[in-house]
Amino acid sequence: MKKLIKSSDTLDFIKDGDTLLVGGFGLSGTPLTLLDEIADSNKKDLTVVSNNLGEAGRGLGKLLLAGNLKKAVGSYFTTNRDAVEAWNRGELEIELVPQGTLAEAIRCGGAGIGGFYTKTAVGTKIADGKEEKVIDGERYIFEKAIKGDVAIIKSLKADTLGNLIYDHTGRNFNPLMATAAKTVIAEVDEIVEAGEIDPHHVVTPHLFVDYLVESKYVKKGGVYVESV
Amino acid sequence: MKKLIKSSDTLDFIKDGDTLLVGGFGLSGTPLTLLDEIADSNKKDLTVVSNNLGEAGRGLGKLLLAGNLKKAVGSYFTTNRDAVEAWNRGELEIELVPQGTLAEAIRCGGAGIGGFYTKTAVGTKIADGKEEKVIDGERYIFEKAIKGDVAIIKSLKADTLGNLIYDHTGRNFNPLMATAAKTVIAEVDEIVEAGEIDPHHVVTPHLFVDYLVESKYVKKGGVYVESV
Amino acid sequence: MNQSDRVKIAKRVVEELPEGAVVNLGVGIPTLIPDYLDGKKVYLQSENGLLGIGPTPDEEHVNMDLISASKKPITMDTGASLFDSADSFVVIRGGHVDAAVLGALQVDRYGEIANWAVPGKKILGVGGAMDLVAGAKKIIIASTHQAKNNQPKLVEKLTFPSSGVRKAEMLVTEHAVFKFTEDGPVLIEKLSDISMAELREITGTEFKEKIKI
Amino acid sequence: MNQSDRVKIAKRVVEELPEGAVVNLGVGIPTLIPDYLDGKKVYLQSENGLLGIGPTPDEEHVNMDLISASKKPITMDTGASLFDSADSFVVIRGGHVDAAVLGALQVDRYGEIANWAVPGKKILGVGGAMDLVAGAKKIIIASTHQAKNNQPKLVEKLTFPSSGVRKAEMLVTEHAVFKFTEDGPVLIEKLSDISMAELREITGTEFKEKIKI
Repeated sequence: MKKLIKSSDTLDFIKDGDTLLVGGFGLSGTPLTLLDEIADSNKKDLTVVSNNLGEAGRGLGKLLLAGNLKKAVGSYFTTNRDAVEAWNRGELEIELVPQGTLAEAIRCGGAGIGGFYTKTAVGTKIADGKEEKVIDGERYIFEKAIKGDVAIIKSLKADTLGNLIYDHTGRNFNPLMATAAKTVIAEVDEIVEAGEIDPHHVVTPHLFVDYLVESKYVKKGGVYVESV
Repeated sequence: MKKLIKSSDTLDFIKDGDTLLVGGFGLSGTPLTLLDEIADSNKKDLTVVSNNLGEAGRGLGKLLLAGNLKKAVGSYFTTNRDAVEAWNRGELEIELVPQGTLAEAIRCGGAGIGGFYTKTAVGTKIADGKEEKVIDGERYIFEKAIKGDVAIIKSLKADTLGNLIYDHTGRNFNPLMATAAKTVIAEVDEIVEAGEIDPHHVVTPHLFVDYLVESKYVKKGGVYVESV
Repeated sequence: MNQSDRVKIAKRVVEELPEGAVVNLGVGIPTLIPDYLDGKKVYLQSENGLLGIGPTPDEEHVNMDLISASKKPITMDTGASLFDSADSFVVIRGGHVDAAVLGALQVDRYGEIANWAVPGKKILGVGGAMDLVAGAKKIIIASTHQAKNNQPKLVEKLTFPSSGVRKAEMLVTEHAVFKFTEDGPVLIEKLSDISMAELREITGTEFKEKIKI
Repeated sequence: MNQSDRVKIAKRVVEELPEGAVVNLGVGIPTLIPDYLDGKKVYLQSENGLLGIGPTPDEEHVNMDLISASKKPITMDTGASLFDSADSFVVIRGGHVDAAVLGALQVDRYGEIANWAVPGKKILGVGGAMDLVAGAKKIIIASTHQAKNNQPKLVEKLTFPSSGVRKAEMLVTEHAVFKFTEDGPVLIEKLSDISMAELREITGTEFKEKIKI
């Protein structure tokens, strides 16, 4: 299985100043093992694109406290008080993007689409400075595609080729981010033989996945806890 | 099951001059029963958006011969000689759209996206008269979203709520078209109880589907034949 | 505001939801709605990728990968479906949600909504609010009549940042139900025994009356 | 052209495909490639929504809903996956296909391709050709050296409509293998015993030589 690597190998693919796409919604569907590796490294000036910045001290929240981050692009940071404070102190840049615009921009980044016109946020502060276009009588604003250097995502199950499926709403941004970065590393709970996932049920085809890492977290009482 | 209607009821939702989105790739994943109903009706001046125009005398090819069509929007008509001839005689308008642009435009139509910039067809005849934009140093052309009045699609299996799954590459344009029309009618081979399709495996959530029609075709030797 | 007023608002909003509707519920009072459907079947959509939210699970059945957009554990209804975030916003922005029931900081007399940010305060969260405002077929604002500082929520002109140019159809408070028109709000129902004079007093803009008797 | 020349072209193209590559095959000569992989594993992608085309089925196992982009019955390889047309072109246009092997009507000296339409004739089909040209990581043209009317395929300047501004990396014919550079084509290999003079004679533009001996 040439795609399987150690979690610490993840660091070989990330350079200071890179843009990371990080799957997850809060802590759900989040590559906790890979984030631990980055938080324990001395990577710096990273820009993270993710819906949230994890929670205070958890998931992406660890990277903030560890000083790995320069900028966060996402839709909702209010619930991580560390993020709010770091922003207040001028230690973290934040770019706020409506959730649907964020999802679509990442999808476009992976799809060879340069940008798109959305009706979301027309007439709001988010639209300040953005190009507006009227299409068939409706107002839209232009949003540019988002791409990353490295995507780290979380999947429930991979096959040995790297086909992925996800656990319920743990799917969220993960399949989109898998399309939009030069290097894609998927943290998985389980790896099965190729052919064990019905082709109809594959969510992320293996061509999007460069490397697989086995998760060091196991789910207990519905929550992921470190296994060792 | 309030969504189940007779195939002939389909005609109640289609007006002369309407734009129909028709699922399928050639004859695969095509709503043959619903197309038969339209070909047997006196609907006229329809614009059809579909990858092909079926085959000569089959699928959408029937509507062409029956005189239902004013215009066809799609990516490949060469293999239906009737379409080529009708176009030559000036009896059918044709708008040629690259296949990926067609798929994306329909998806945008269903997604509240007004239009998008694609790298496909830059510098070709297809780009004539289209707005060009350079984004991050790359050339893109603007394409507008496509919407329809009625979508007729083909699914392998529905549950009683209208959740849909598809047969292999019979999926093709069907899930996209289900999002982009005011009224969506799905022809299905089989209807099962709600809950019988795993929520992870649903391809088209029921909220996109207005009506279900049972197919009059059955598959024999891998090919659909009329059942009665 | 006391809980019975919040429940009153939730119950009144339920009357506006057609049987079988696809509904997205914002935070605050809208989250009470599932408990007051009274047998009406609606399909609850969640921004993070689900159609068909079921009842809250007991502790044993919690799965952190089956949560609502407010990151609370949920279950799935029969016939639910799961999808990614891009497809979830195809649903929302594409006009496939029949009704969004949202809270608001302010609503102007034409139904324009401010529900994501307070001026002068750090704005660090928008989530799916603007997508819902832009895309839902019908927007119902479920809110207390006044903010905690007694300022009216229904105002002449927004002083808080707008959530988009698309207007709400309706506002339900503990005192009143308003429909928004091009000429401003129309009171269509009173929900408390407040006097008309008092209602006008605590409302930030003029409104017409067209009340069923 | 005889079949052995077509096979020669297919075999030479196979040498260019890395083990494990994701490959999209156009119509014509490229369709021969699966028979000449000689143990090399590649993953074949099909525009209509499949990664992992397997061998052609026998008649008993034909399913009209499991077909290639040329609408021929296929099977699925172990570990295949299915997706809709929009997602299929995320793969293609988004740069996730390692190599597209395409036929061509003409290729200019810088690798610009004409492969969808003949001037003056009705243009009624483009399919996924332009998406592949715009998006594939590497484009290999597999073609006869000359058209049926003996006109060269490799030309100074396209006279047929272009398929896009993105250039091919390589052209493989029964006589020669060319790489395209900013200075024009470079002959990197001869595949027949044609003389250099004759090769220049039947080629529509000048080329440099950089042949391994």
